[in-house]
Parts: sequence; structure tokens; C-alpha cells
Amino acid sequence: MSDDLQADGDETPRESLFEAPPMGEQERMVEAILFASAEPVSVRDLNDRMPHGCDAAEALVHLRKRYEGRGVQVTKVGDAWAIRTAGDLGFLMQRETVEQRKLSRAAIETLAIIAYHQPCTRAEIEEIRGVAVSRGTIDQLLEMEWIRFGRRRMTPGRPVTFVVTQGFLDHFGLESARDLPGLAELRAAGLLESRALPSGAPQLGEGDVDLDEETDEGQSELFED
Amino acid sequence: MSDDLQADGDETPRESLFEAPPMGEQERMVEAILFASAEPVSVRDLNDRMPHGCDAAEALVHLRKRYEGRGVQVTKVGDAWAIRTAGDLGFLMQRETVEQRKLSRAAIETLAIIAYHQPCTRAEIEEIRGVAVSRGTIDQLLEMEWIRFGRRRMTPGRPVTFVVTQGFLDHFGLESARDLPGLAELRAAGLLESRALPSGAPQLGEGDVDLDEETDEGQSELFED
Amino acid sequence: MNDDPSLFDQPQTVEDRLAAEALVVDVDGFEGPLDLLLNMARTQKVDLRKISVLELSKQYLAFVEKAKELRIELAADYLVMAAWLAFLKSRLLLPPDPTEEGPSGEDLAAHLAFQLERLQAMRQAAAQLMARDQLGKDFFARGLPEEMTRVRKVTYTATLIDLMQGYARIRTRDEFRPFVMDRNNVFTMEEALDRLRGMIGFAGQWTDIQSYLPEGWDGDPVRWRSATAATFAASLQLVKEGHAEIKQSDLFAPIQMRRRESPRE
Repeated sequence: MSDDLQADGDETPRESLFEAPPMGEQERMVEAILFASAEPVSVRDLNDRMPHGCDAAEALVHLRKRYEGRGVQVTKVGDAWAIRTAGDLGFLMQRETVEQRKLSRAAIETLAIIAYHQPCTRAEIEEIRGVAVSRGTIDQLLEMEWIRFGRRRMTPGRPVTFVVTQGFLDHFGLESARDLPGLAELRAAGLLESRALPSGAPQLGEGDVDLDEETDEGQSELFED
Repeated sequence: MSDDLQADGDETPRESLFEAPPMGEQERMVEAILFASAEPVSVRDLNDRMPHGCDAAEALVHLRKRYEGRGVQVTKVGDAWAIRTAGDLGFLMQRETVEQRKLSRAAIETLAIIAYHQPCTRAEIEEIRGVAVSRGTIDQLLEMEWIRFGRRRMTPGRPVTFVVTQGFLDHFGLESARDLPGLAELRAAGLLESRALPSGAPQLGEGDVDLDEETDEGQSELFED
Repeated sequence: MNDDPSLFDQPQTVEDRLAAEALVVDVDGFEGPLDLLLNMARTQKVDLRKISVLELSKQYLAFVEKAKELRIELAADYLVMAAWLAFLKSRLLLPPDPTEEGPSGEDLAAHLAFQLERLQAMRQAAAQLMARDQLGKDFFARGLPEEMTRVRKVTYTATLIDLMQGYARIRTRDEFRPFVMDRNNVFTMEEALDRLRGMIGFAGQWTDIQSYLPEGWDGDPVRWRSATAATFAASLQLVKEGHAEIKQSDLFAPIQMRRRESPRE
């Protein structure tokens, strides 16, 4: 599967100011570090841990190819990397299966809204769901480390925003928030736009009302983090 | 490095009474199980977890070969198997934080005495400093390779002597220890502040005694270690 | 608003009616009025984009009526929505009043349709998300992560200046040390002066200043040196003050001192 890699992987002498180890060695190092960690490791951390002059990003390209089709996979999680078992082998892992926390419908929808609309204020979540978001729902998602606070919106009241985390991406096997299922279609259908509410329409939920002005900004900021 | 494995690894068709998955698949399974398991897994457990008719022992042989020379190794732990970091990459599992500190005053003084008086016994150092020299101080200087053992003194007890090393000379940019400036030069260089004696204080010893402003500090330090 | 006869003339199947009744009874099962509207919209069995908002409004208002009949308490949100839908319905039914400001009935209806479609889309997205392979359920992280050991390595540095200052410090301290440390072995000039002042009155003859050394200071060389130096310095002081005379007959000869008979001016 990776015969072509062997050639340039192991022996190619690389010119470097710092006499970095050969790429084959760097690949081994990345392999060892990713195997050792249960959490995704950023390219920056990889480079920090490897000897001076190493190029973890390049080593990762080789390593990822090497594990294509294998029982474990080199997966990208945001700007970090992790090794995870292949999805089709989950059936072997009953013993490792962790009890998934049961999420309420409200929590699942809130999570989806944040993921697809991030950064997203509480008022926006309430506007979309047409009902107040309970504190417990947000707290639960924060506690699971699937969402975190984003930047405050620069609108009156400076409301906080929520964005999804690396842990969220890791949990759902997403390389980035851009890879959310159906994202492109939803956007094309205009369903991710925050449309101005015609005056007189009922404002449901009781959130800090900051709906109208922020909409444009909200879009440009989308998926920035 | 494992080109020879590619051939038999993935595709070899195997005859089995139970229509076991191909060996390549079995290898993937063993790989995933060993990876995800929190403990080493025995061949028996592997077979229990894999579909009927699988031969974990054989899959292990292939898998083990596949990981030969890689950053992680399939290793036997007791009668079970686990994936572990390759021995030569253990250094990657240590996060080394380098902290630069100034050498302690005791160490600097000890070093200075050795440099000015080498070869110099511990007793001589203590006599000059006026306080006992702790073992740690000498050890530290030895470990830094700024001093080393010189010839033993041909006096009763044959005490060891210390001399400064080439590393010391390199660090301080000296051709030899003889290049160290004398007291007069130190004074000329402003490193020794000449100060009028407090009136009435007796002037003992040689004429060129200078009481620099550090005296008080020096006194209190006498009882430091 | 209930005087609209069409509300009851709707061509609804029995199934739909039952469903509508079930909605009322099951009001707790809805996540707010928008959710309820979305459920009602499904009974229209059309694409949400083509939904009849007028129809939906009527259906919702009927629901609220029914709830009242059944004495089911509805949350405020549901009533706010009912009021708004009643307003929307009237806008949609009445010909537009050109003098009236604000959005038209069609605009409001379009927005409601958009809200429903968006909620529906988010529901689907949430379902798709949860249907994905999940960590710890379908794919797994390393079960036996290796601990990163933290090794703190301390390197020490010193400069040549540090070294020289250190050396200078010791040398100067060494010479200064007796002042504090060896007080027992130091005879100060003040002490010598006091002693000489008391004794000089009796010294009419030339006397070796050695004889003025205090008792016990002539044995140990260190003490002897200190006492001699202090006594000598004190004698010079007495000469300077005009109380004594001092002489030395030869190099290294004993230094002699006697009282000055007539103090100098």
C-alpha cells in the first residue's frame, strides 16, 4: 500500500540547517507520539516534542498514507491529529465501549445549531428553536467539552457566543466544522442565514435579544475558529 | 522496510471451515483491539473477541512483522500482547523543560577558588571560603564538567584535588586558568570597589586590603551553608 | 377569530383529526410552539416551502381552542404564538391596506415558513450528526495511553564576571574576617589606647611598649600580633596628642615610650 512511500520515506537525505533526522525516522516519531496519546496532538506539539528541524506535517502525510486501510487510522481533528480505530471495527470493541451520556432532544438540537451556526449566541439558538434554552442544556454541553465560549459579539450587550470544540470534532470523527454533514446544502438553501425578522413577529424564548444587527457579522465570522 | 509483508499481509486467501475473514482483515482486527484495549490482550481473548474461525495467533505474527522497525511495536507482556512505543523513541515520551538558572553563590565561589588555586583540595577550598563546602556543590560542578579531579596531593591522607576543565575554559572564554585576572586587575576593572575603611577599624594583614561594599552581605552568607 | 367557518370545514381525514387531538393532549411533548407548528405542518404533507401558512395558522388556533376546551394550561409561548398567528391570519385574509406600515402578510408568512424550514433542517442535521460514528462507541482512542513524563532539566550558567566577583568577594571577606569572627583574638586600638592612657602617667622611664601588652596576649602569636599592633598604634596616637614620646634606637630594636613631662603646645 505504501511501497512508493518507502523509497522517499526512509533513505532520502534531507538538507536541513539542523540536521533533522531522516523523514522515515520522523514518521516513526510521529507514529510513536500519536499512538501514545489518547487525545489529538497538534502539529505544533508534535514539532515541539520532536528533535529540532523536524517537519511533523510532512511526516504526517506519509504516516496517514501508511495507515490507509489498516485497523487503526491516522485522523485529523481540527488542527490536531490522532490515531483511532477504523470505524468498521467498532463491533469488536464492546468491552471498550463507554456508556454514552444520554442527551436530551433539546441538547442535541442545541448542539447541532451551535455546530452549524457557530459562533452562535443563546438568543440565536432560541430564535431557531422557538423556545427558551435552559441553562442546564448549555451547561451540559459545556461540561462535556463539546462546546466552549467563543468571542463576544460586538453588538449591544456584547452577548457571549458558543462554538464547538476539538473534543466535539474528535467525538464525531470530523476533520473540521466544515465537514459537518449537509453543511454545503444547508448553506446553499439559505438555511444558515440569520434572516431579519419582520417587525411584529413574535420573539420566542426569553434570550438576550440581539437578533437583528448582528446577523451579517455572524455570517462572516462563521467557522472562523 | 516491510515490503515483503505486503504480499502475504492483505490478500492471502485462507481456507477455513468457518469462513473466517481473510488474514488481512484479521490482522486489522488484532491491530484495532490491541490499540483500543486498556490492558494487554491474550491470544485467547483476541480469539474470543474476533469472529468465529479467526486465528489471532497467526494474525499477530503478521502484525508483529508489519510493525518491525516502526515507531511502535507489538510486544508480548506476560502471555498477552500490547502495542508499545519503540524503545529507542522513549525520549519522545518525556517532556523536557529546560530551565536556566544562575549558579548559586556557593558554587561560583567554589569554582572561582578552584580556578585561581588549582589544583586545590576540598580542605583548601574550605579554608579559603571560611565555610564548609557541601558535597552537592562539588558534585554539581563535576556534573557540569567545569571541574574534574586532578592528581592526589602527596600529603597525609592523599586528598584529591580539583582542577578546572577545558569545558570551563571554553565557557568562560579563557585560554588557560592563568589568564584569570588577579586582585589588582579586578580592582582596576572596577570589580572590586575600593572604599575608605571605617575610621578606627584596625587595618590588619597586608596593606592592600579593600573592604568592598559586600562585606555585610558576605558576613551573613558565612552561615548560609 | 373563531367565526371563520372554514376552520371547521377543513377537508381533514379522520386520521388527521385524531392526530390533531393527540397533539393537544400531548402538549408537554413539544419543544415550544414552533415545534408544534412543525408537527402540524407535516399533516399538510407538502414540502415546507409550499406550505400554506394560512392553513397552518388556522390549525394552530384550533389547537389552542381545543386546549381551552379541555382545560389544558398552555405555556405563555403558545399563547403569544396564537395571538401572532391570529394577526397574521387577518393580514393574509384582508386586502392589504396601503396606508398601513410594516411588513405585508406575505412577508410575515414567508418568514414563518423559513423558520419552520430552518428548524426542520436543524433537526435533520442533528439526526445526521448523531448517526455518525462516535468516539467510544464506533471508533476508539488508544486504550493504554502512555504517560508523558515531565522531566525538568535545569542548566546552570555563570559568567566570567560572576566568577571574578565571587573570587574578589572571598578574598576581601577573608581579610576582613577577623574583625568579626576573631573578636577574641583582636585587641583593638581603642582598648590599647584606654590601657595606655591609664598607664602612661607612671612611665617616667623609657619602657619597651611590649611591656604594655595586656596579660594573656603575649603567648599566642595571633593575639600577640594584634595586641602589639594596637598598642603601637595607640602609642602613636598618644605621641600625636602630646602625652608621650617614642623612640627606636635601631632597626628592629625594641620600641620604647615614656611620659612627656611637659606637654607640647
